[in-house]
Amino acid sequence: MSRHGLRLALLYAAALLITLFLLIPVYFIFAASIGPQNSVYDFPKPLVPQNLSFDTLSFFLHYQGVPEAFKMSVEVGIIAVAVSLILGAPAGYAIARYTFPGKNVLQLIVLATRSFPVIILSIPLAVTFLSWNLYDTAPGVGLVHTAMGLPVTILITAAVFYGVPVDLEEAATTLGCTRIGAFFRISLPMALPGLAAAALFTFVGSWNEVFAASILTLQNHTLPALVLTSLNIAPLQFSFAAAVILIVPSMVFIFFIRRYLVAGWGQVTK
Amino acid sequence: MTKLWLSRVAIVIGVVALLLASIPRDATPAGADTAVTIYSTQFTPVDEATTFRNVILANSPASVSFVPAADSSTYFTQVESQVKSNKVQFNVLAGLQSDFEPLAADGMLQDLTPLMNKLKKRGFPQSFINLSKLGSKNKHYFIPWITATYVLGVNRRALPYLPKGAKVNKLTYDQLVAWGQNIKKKTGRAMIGFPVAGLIHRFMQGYLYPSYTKGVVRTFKSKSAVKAWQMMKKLWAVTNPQSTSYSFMQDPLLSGEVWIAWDHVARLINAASQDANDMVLVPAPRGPRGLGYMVVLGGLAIPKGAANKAAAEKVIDYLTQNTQEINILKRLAFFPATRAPIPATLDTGTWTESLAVKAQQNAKGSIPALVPVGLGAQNAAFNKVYLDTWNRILIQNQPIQSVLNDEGSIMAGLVQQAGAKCWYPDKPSKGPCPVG
Amino acid sequence: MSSRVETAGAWGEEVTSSPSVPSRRRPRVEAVAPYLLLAPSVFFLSVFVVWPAIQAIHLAFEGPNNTLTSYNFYQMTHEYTFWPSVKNTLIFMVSIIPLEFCLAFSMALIINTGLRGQQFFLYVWTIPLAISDLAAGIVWLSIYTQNGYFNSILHDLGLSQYGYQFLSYQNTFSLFAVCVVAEIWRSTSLVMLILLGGLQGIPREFGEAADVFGATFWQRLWRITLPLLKPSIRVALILRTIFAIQVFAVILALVGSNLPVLGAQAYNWYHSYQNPNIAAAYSIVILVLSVLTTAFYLTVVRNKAEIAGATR
Amino acid sequence: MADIQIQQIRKTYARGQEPAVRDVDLTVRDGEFMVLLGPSGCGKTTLLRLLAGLERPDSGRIAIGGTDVTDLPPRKRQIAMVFQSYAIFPHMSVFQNIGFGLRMQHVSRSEIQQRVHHAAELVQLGDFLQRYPSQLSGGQRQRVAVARAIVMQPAVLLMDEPLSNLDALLRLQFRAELKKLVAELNTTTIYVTHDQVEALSLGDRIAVMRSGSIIQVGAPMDVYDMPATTFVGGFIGMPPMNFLDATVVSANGHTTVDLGGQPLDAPDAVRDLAGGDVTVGIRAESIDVWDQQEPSTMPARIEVVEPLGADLLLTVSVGRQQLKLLTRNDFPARPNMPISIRPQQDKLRWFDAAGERVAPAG
Repeated sequence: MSRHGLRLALLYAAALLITLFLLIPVYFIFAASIGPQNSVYDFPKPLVPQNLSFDTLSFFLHYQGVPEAFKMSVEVGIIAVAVSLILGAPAGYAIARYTFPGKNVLQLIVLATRSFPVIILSIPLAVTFLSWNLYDTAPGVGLVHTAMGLPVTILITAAVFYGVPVDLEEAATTLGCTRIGAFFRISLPMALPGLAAAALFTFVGSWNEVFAASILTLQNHTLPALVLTSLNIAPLQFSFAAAVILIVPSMVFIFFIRRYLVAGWGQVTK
Repeated sequence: MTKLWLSRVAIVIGVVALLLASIPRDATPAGADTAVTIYSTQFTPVDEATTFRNVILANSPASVSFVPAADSSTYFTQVESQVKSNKVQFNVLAGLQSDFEPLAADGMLQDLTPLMNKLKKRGFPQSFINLSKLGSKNKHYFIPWITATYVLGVNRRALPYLPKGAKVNKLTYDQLVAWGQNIKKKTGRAMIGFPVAGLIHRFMQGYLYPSYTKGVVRTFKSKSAVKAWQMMKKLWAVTNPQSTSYSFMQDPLLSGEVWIAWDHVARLINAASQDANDMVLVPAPRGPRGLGYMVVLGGLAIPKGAANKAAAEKVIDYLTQNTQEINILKRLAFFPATRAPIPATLDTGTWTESLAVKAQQNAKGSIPALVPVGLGAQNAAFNKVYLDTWNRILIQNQPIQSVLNDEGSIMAGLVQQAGAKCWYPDKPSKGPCPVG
Repeated sequence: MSSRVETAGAWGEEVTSSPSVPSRRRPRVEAVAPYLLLAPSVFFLSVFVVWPAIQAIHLAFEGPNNTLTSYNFYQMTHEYTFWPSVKNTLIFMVSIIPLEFCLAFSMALIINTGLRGQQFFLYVWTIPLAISDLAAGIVWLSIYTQNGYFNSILHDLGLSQYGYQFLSYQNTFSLFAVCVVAEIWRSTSLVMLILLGGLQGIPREFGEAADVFGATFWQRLWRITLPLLKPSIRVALILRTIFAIQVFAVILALVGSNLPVLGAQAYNWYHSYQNPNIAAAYSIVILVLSVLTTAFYLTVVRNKAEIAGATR
Repeated sequence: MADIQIQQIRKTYARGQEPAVRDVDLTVRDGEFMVLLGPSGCGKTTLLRLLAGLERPDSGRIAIGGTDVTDLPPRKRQIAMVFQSYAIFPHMSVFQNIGFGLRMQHVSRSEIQQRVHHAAELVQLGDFLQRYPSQLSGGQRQRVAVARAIVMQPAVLLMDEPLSNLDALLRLQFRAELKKLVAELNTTTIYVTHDQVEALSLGDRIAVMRSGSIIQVGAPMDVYDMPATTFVGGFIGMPPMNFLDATVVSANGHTTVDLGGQPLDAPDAVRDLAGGDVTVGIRAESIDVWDQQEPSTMPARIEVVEPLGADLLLTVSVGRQQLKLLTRNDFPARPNMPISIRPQQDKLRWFDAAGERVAPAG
């Protein structure tokens, strides 16, 4: 084999190895959750599930509190997406389109808030939310998830608007648009796929977040919060099914936004 | 390009729609007027809650939603904040006598004396009726409902290794240690289990301490307590180290990770029922001062300011009927707090359980310990003291006496703050129970 | 920051950039426009990030009846799990970051070679990004629990009859190893994405130029790629470290309290022991650690060019 | 259709920076094709953007068709612009792109149909109206950009290097098409380019810019023939004008310069520079050349021979100076060959030390 061929083979071998490392655990959790309920006690476990059964998954999905938590998670996610887009898209646009004094500092601050430990924020917010009547509600958790998602939304939307050339907006203004009109007719439609990606990313983040969600809710848990608080009182198969239900939607979403993820995070470091 | 983008949007919207559609609808539609919400510290594990909803509540006179509480402290703060802010969402409270006690002390519970008089024909034992007064003179704050205790679950495969002269129905702690050592010597495996991530504090509060010291708070750092912990260290050496992550013992019993395990009967019953041929339930071991065991009395109460009192009372009436009491026994392994006739045809698991429970109660020198009383919001912190003591002595190998002194002073602070008087088997106290 | 940057925007393919257009001054209304556009976000982040942070500090020092006290910290540091949890958190962080970086960097380099199936690999390799720390913990629990898949494989290979107790508290090393593997599995994707974003920003000509001058792969990596990648590396390091300090759900799901860490302690104090003050005290410890490590990275991982730029 | 008057326009982008456009005056006649020519960074694009209203001047006024538009936004200036990047909206079809401006003006649907089709025909895009930009070639996109501008029937058509992103052949073809199209429309047009060939071939007049100022405005051949400065001479023409340094010698009422052996008569205007330095400019095609000694010529030596097809481009040295000259391709040139050259006297352009032309007077 030529030297080049050898190198290529090594490259693929490495890629395959990493792929297996990342995929096999996902396979196992699926395998663990599609057996009958008491197969969780089997040892040794068959590596290929023997009796296909959706008992475990359906038990989880119909367990009281799960449908509500599911709904809560979706509500929280939608609130987080809506608010962070409404607030973040204009900010991203400003960063992409304008040069203004203090821009770098502002960007740095926005990024810094992203790296602020959510653990620190949740506890005082729980206390505050009690007095604002936001404790244990979807808007309460949604707003905290917004705070976590907003910086990334701003960065991704900024990257998206960088990708829409200024010329296009200017062309529109020479063709009879106002500046605001040019934004809505030209930049916004072109940025939509990117904005959708930012929205999905925020949704996935919110869907997965567990610390704030469990601190800020008591009865109206989101799905991960419910699973976390049930860890000690639920049988293993309940947790396994929960993991599968948690993983599936975000896997689908990530598929659609992976291209923007690279662009967005590339932008972060500029 | 536009088409591609449109199809992507379509797929994403499709997935979202599927997600939303796949949300299972609530089985019981909430009828606004007659709906009753039960808030409970019991039947909180996922399996038990499911059975409770699907079986016990199947024929209830009102549509009932059952809300399990995370733990006793949450329960207390939640009820208290609701009653105080006059936004009571719960119609019925299900809990242990110890859960109701601080609520009653703060005036959060309704007086259920009329209901109690109406339901007296259920035949509650007098001792339970007295307990329902929660220290008041003639008010009954809850209706006795269920009782339960903790026993040992034993896999028959462990029986051949019993030390000479030991009977599985009449074990002492030393024999348990010897048994574990014997198994470890012969099989190389540590097959005793404790729910250290579960109800282990009840083991210390109701079993270890009463059996060795005939006390819980007053004897916390006593010499006999040190002896108890010395025994525990030996026992721990033959205990499956995975115990630190067990919250229920039926899972490891069923999977064969452990052979001998202490837990709440409700958390052993699945093992006993599913594996009836291999599994027996036996009384807890006895110590130098007797056989300490804990009986928990569960009852039903109504918080002040609760809407729909009539429906709530109907639900309480329903839940204390014989059918439901026996169903709870059969399916959830809690015993009736009434004179409900126990049928001869219980399944093997429940049957061995009832034998074990009876044997435990009737044992000579048995010490029926109470669930800690009067700690209110300090309940979690009080239990944490025991848990920390366990971890420090057994897992971190810290010197017993100094750990007990350390944790004892924390406990003294908590008891002081809560103003809790001593409870059985500690001798009564006038003020807060002294830590000794 | 340059005023226009080419990115893989939605229409990247047909957009050709005009020569750099200098920043444009606009009439007065437009001069305040960017501030107006940014104001809502800044306000929101102040309310939900800055203010709670201040609150957290207050909460950590709050005694009964609104007094100020350091008793919460006394109680926290005297808890027997405090120092172990600090130690565990730090060991966790220190063991994860180098491993994860090498893996993520290799992954980014592999993707960046543009090998066939690149899209497939990129998707699979970003899947863990979609997986929450909680779910990741449960996923690995199914593998490492005593009758889990790993032991099943060992059993099938005849290496163990009953399986090993990887999650036992006695086996500190395997406890750590299991958690580290799970966390690396979950979070390497993020680091890879950041590095890949940075790699794609490096013009290929630099590498090609180095090739022409006869640089080996390693020389090229060391002298061209890594220095140019410093900004990305720094962002990745900071984010990753801060997330590592906050680690909690993976560990709770996987090993419970066998491995106390700061994040889980804060959670337990708030949730199980109902004491927000001590929970806040724990969160302050997390904050201090985060700030310290960030400052460390900012001073250590620096570009010469940036230092020159700072004095400009 | 309209004329344009630019008065004392100044534009500085950032405080402390050199102005991008400094106090420029320019008048463009109605229907005229005016080319702004200059190297990159000379301010020509900025001037165009000021005209379009995309930038606001620091000072000065701009009037289009007699109306002061200085404070008007782009959409109210009756202009249309073709961008260097074309700025075609990628999410709209060709038809929607061309019709965008008309739609903004609420022109009726049927009229849009008719005008878009007409404009598309003019740029030969009739068959592509339903396509999207990503399905078009570079040249086709350029045509869309032009059609989108002319369909507006603007008073002024602004073009920012519209041909610079095309390859050489297409550029040549488009140049001619564009010239024909604009001539037919007879719209006042401002065209920015850095390519002097484009400027010469397209413009009715050329305004040459440098460092934010206009140096010379004139008809293409005038600017070519009579550059106002050495910069203009060097920037326009391929090859650029030759510049030879010389010292002015005045004796016997005769002013001459010595360019290497052969004194040249200098015009009167140069006399004032006696004893000083002067730069003599001469176009490559205005130098006669012999392969043997000739009377009253300068001796020179060939250094490089570059055949250009119809002509030969020779780089020759005269004394210590170099110059480039064009000769017919049958000239027997070889490197190092001694030759004789003589600049055509009437084609000599004289510049002072600052590079300003002193003779002949414009």
